[in-house]
Amino acid sequence: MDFSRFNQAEQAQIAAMIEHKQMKDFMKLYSNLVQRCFDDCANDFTTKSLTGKEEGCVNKCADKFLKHSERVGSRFAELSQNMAPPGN
Amino acid sequence: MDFSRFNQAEQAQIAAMIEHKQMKDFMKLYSNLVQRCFDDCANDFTTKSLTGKEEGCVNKCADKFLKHSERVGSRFAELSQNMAPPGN
Amino acid sequence: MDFSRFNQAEQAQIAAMIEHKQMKDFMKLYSNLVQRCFDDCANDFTTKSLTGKEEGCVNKCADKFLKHSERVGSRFAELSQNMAPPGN
Amino acid sequence: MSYFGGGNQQAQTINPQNIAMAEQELEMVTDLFNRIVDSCQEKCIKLGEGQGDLNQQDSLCIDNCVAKFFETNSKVGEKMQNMSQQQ
Amino acid sequence: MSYFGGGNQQAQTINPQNIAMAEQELEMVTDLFNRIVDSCQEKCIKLGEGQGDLNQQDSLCIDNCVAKFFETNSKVGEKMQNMSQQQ
Amino acid sequence: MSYFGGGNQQAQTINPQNIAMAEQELEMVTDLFNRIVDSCQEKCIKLGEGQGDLNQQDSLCIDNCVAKFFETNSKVGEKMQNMSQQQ
Repeated sequence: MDFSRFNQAEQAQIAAMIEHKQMKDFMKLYSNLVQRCFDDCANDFTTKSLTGKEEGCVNKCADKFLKHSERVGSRFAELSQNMAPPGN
Repeated sequence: MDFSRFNQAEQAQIAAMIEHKQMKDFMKLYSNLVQRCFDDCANDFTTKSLTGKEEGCVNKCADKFLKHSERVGSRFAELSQNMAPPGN
Repeated sequence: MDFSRFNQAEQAQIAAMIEHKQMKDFMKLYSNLVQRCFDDCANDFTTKSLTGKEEGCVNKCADKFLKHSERVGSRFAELSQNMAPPGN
Repeated sequence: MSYFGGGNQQAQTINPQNIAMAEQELEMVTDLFNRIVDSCQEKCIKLGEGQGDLNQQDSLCIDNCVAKFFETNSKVGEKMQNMSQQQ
Repeated sequence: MSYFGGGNQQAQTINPQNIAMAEQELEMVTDLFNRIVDSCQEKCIKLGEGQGDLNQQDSLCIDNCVAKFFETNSKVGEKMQNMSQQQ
Repeated sequence: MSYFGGGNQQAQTINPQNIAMAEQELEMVTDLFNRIVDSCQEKCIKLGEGQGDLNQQDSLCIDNCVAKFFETNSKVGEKMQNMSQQQ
């Protein structure tokens, strides 16, 4: 994204907006990760606490999901770069 | 949630925000319930009106979903209480 | 929806809000369509570019989804009309 | 003299609550529409198969699906109103 | 003299950042609740089957499911905190 | 004299439409990213299985998946542009 077409006052406000949004996006990534790994790993509802197996699964799942998101992020950044109009 | 760290003027604005959000959350619960029960119960699309069987299913589904949400709500409230920092 | 109960100043602001929302809804429809057709059509991840078969599938899928949305829109408009309170 | 309606328009003030109400109404209608598009696509259309057109069976299925979704919406609405009156 | 607390309340000003923080906190709690409703319904309840009531098995499943979701939430939270400290 | 650009910066005013445009752009990019994370996870990764690492096959699948999603996004965009010109 290129916001250089805006004036400085606008860019400052946009920067504040981006920061606020990053906080929200991080929260969303986090709660999304929790739900996915819970859905994938928790299967026994006769007990109140995660079994050892479930907890191991949650740990692996969280690791894997974060690495996945990071890799998508890198590819996304590269491809977005290429999509930007030339000379901009 | 504990908003006692804010001043009264802020708490008043937060209270208004919470009320507005509750209205929105209720709407979301409602439309979510409609969609779930429709997805689960409506299966015959050769007729324009719900069949007797579909209508019975929707009724049971709505009852069950509301009771489910209520029960989750109770447990959620208890567990959130326990998570609050001590002495707060 | 009938906003005639509001005064003109309010109606003007509501009209601006509707226009903004239509833009957002169009974006949402578009990105939803891309994701659905991708999920349905892309299945081979040993290559970087869409295969001919995948591309054909995406084209058909997009056509079909747009026609589907349009048809739902027509029926939705008719049925919403009927739901409006009489004499309003 | 005004082209639009009457004399009760001097000093119109915008009531933010009215705007918020209209916004909520709009939000609900859009949300309902999007849910119907989703559910009826799932019920009636195989996106990746066949041609890029809706055949007659698809179209009939969509029409009935939208009607049944509206009916489900009303039924659930009545039910919740009854429940809240019984409390 | 004020019924509510003390003398430090003259000229209270609203700090928009405090409001935004409260909004975010509220948002997170609601989001967590909605996700638990979804996941535990999927895990524990067949909506269209049986009666309109929760039987004892459903109820037990829901209670354990909510508890396990909270535990998963904490575990993942700790994990991410550890990761950010190692960086 | 200013370090940042030119003399056309006195009396800068914020145009709310510019802010709204930037917000929309940001919203679209984030939405696209989140959808790709979702779809490519579904296509490439079994979250609960194997180790907590991505193996080479996972990584290749993700790379190709992101590229194909971008391509699908462009193709659908072109299609809709053609359609709107034909109307």
